[in-house]
Amino acid sequence: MDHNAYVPKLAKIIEIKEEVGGARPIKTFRAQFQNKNDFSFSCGQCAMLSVFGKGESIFAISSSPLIKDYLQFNILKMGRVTSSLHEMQVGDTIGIRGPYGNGFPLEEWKGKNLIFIGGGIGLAPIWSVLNTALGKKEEYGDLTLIYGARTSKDLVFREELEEIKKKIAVHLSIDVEESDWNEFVGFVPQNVTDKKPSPKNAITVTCGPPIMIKFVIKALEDLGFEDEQIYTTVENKMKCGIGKCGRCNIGSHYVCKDGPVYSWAELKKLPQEY
Amino acid sequence: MEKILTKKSFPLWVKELVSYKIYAPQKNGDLWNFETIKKPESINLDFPNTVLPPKNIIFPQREVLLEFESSNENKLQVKETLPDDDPTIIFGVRPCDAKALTLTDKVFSGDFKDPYYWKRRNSTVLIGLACNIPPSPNCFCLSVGGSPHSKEGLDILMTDLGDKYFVESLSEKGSTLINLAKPLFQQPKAADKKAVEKTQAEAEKKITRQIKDIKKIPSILKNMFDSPLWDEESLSCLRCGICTYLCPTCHCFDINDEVASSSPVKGKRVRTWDTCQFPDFTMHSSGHNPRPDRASRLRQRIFHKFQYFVERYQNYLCTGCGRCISKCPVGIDIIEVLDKVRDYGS
Amino acid sequence: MVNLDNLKKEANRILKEEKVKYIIGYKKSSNGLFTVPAFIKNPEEVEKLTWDPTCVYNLTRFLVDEKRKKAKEKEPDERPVGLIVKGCDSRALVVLLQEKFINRDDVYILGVSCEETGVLDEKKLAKTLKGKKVKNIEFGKNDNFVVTTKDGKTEIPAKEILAERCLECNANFPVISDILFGEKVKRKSDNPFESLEKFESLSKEERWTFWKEQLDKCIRCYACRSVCPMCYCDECVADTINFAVIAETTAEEKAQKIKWVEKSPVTSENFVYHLVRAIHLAGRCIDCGECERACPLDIPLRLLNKKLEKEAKELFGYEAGFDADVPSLVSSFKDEDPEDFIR
Amino acid sequence: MAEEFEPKIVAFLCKWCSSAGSDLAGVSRMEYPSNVVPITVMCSGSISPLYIFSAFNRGADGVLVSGCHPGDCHYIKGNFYARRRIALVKKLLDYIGLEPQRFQMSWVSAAEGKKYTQIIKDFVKELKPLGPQTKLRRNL
Repeated sequence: MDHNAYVPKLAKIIEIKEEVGGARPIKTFRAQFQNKNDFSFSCGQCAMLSVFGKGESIFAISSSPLIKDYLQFNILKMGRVTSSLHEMQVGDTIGIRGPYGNGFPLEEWKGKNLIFIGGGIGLAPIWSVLNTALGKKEEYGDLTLIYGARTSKDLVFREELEEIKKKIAVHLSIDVEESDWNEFVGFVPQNVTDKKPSPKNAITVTCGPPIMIKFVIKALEDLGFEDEQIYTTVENKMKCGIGKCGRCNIGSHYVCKDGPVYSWAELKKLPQEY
Repeated sequence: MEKILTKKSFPLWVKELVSYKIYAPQKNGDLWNFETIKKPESINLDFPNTVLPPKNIIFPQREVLLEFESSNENKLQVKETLPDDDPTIIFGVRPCDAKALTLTDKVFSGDFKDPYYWKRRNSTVLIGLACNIPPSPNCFCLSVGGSPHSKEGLDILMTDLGDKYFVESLSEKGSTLINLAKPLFQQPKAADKKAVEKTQAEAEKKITRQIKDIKKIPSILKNMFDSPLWDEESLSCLRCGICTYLCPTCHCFDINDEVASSSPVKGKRVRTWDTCQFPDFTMHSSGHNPRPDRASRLRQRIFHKFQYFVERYQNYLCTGCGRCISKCPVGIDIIEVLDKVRDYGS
Repeated sequence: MVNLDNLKKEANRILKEEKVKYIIGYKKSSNGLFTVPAFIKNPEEVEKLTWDPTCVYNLTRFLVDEKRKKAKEKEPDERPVGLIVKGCDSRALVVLLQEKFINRDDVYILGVSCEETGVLDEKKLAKTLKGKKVKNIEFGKNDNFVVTTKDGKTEIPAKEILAERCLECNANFPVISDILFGEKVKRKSDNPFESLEKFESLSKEERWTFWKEQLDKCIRCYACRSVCPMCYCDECVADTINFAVIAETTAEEKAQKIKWVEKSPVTSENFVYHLVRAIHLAGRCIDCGECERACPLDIPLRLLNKKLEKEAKELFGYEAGFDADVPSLVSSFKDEDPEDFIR
Repeated sequence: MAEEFEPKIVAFLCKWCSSAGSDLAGVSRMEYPSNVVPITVMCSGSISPLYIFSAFNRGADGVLVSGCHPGDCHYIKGNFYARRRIALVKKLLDYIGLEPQRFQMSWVSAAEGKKYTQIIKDFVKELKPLGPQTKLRRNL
């Protein structure tokens, strides 16, 4: 009998960190499989997390595949499943199935300059690919991160960002002026326009709210980026994660299986229904 | 293998099959539906279309995927709950409904084989009944690559020849069933074969509804995503689930946890049918809905059947059973909609 | 008799004079005998309008869509919608007015009287004709329907093929309209609760067996609530997620939504759904019978609603859909309401 | 011998009268069966029929709705609305074939601890011969 894709593997939460508080809280979870870890994934892939009794939701894996000890997820409290995840403690059991989706074609990007553009919780899928590229920094050109959130309190990975700043160019932004903020003030697309990354030998990865993605793409196009140089991730409501339940489709694509990573060249051809 | 079985012998054959779980169309009030059969003589194959296709035998509306239970020490256990694979026979499967299973087969195969679906599917023998008279005035199987005597997906096809059935075995599973009662079956005569041919040719003529130039539809649709047609055609849509729940090819589902006790947690993870016609189908937890209105949902139904599925699996996701037309409470007619699509293209 | 030409004339006038946004009426379906809802926007399309015994739909239901659509528009067209209503449909309209779901100015009512007949029951017709294909069907004289088949015209007494609810209807002309077509003739129905009383005489266990068998058939396609003009709640107890989500809705609010009914179509869940629907329609259901007609599995849903209609009348002297200015059944009481059941 | 069936009763009690009445029964150490799961609500008029169906759905053998006597409602007329609504629910449940004894309504004032205990005693007595309520119970 083939493996039953609907049955999750059990995992233990080994670390919880509060990234963002307030009305739209974000926590980072690290989970370790109870049994042997044969979960191998690539950057940009997703996993379906179970809170037994509440249900399942799909999340981008934000840790790098180079890390084998645990899987990391950044979770914004949004509904039933995420609220119960936010109530969980270290040691609690969740279910994980996956990995699902296509992931970023990182292999193809070797030798190129990588520009990561994120907004809010959208840093999660970027985090995996950014850290993987950082781990093999010599294989890539310049790495740049442009990241913003509503306020400085809404930025995730603040401590880690300080670390990363030492290694690569990081341009942060917040939407509205704050007293001790020294970096860019404005929306992420404006920051992109302001920093003018060069399209030469570059690939960009943009993740964030749909409206931000839309304007970042416009900003990149204005800077001379080709559609093939622009990558993004799409999210839609998912239940099965394996291309059967029928709700996450964009055209004939199932985002859970054929996505969530798309180049703008590919995504442009699909119906705008996400 | 081709055989003749007299109608008198038919219940005797069914009697030989008692070790199987047997489904056949049964009448309840004015409606026919597939139900399990206790007595061989209670099978009546003189029935119009069943309201529900037999898909719910293979892909039930509710399927328990797994059970979970946490002990007092907060130790959680998860148990996979695969269905029984009791050998099952479905009598009286209409060719369109059998063909539909060959389409859902594609969905539930692939990289992630669906064990629940396949366990039932593999243990079920489909015995079809050719439609000598279209079971519904809205039948249009001929337009979507089927026919009233299509063998696709069937293990046996029976054709009613008045006082006897012409029985064709189409698979090993089918032959096994015939061999269980060999003496009851006779060799067909040349006249029988002629009669079958005649009946089938006549049956095809009786199908009056059709989608003209269907081959053009997928490519026309491709350029029609933003057409105002979808607003127009969905004006009377009620956003109910009839068209999809009664469809033999629709297969979308939901997964939810049903909880018997929340502390310690105990419950089941359950798969139930779902439909693109319900507004919550695609609604994100944030409230964002990529398909926010009836127009986008009608469009999804049409596109999935005549564009997306064609692109993905090279088949229409429709077998022309006509249920969605006959049962739509406001008379939305998929043939009419496609007629307008075609007009739009020309 | 309703003069269709006059109806078309009026429809033409209100569209030409731009008095209404559009008209919701009936037209022949392109594939056959029965009518379908029609949304007429231009005077040129008025010719499509029809009125015959197959006009079963309660078009008042579409005001719910209209209201939702209008709420989303930035600069909504404030003109009314022209709406063709039968007696029962007009009572639905009265309930919507009574509940302030719509305003009187939102709708221009073109009333049609069923006079002494009503609309037919498709299933009864098919049985009566034993499978013969119908070419045309119209109202005749003396309470007859004139049915044309390939064998020519035959007159069938309306009684034989009328929808059950029409047989039990005692207000078969619009109670409210801006213009009325046809006469205000009252149909004589001996007992508006005839079908119900037959059922009530069964024993408790027989009733349970009956309802269990019926509701077990339910596949939760929600056609009953979708077709119902009174089922306009933004979010139904049967829905598993929140619909009324706005940017300010907190995660807790969403997480705490109670799952009153599981999606699984099993006895216990089907009963909660149908019981809640029945009780929520108490004093609101006007017996248009659309839920029962729409049900693909022939669940006799009218019997549930009719029961509460009868109790409302007998216990509280309340009838739905006749007066938009009285308080509704469950938002009012009388000192002398029965309390013999209370301990 | 098998243990005697002990029915489970869900009692929706209004805060101002019936719940106070049950408290009085408690503090006065009146004896009455322990079959009740009391749920205090602000007013009998605030009890949605959905709560009642849901209680049966989650396994109640009997459901009691209890409020202030007519004229005594803290919110003036909440119990009058309840009286109408509950009458309809009672008719409906009876109609679909649920044993009518399983659903009761009572008026119990804050001073009527005794009456409350009597109502519960009677309710339990009536429910026992009926056995468990399985018709509407969820068994997923």
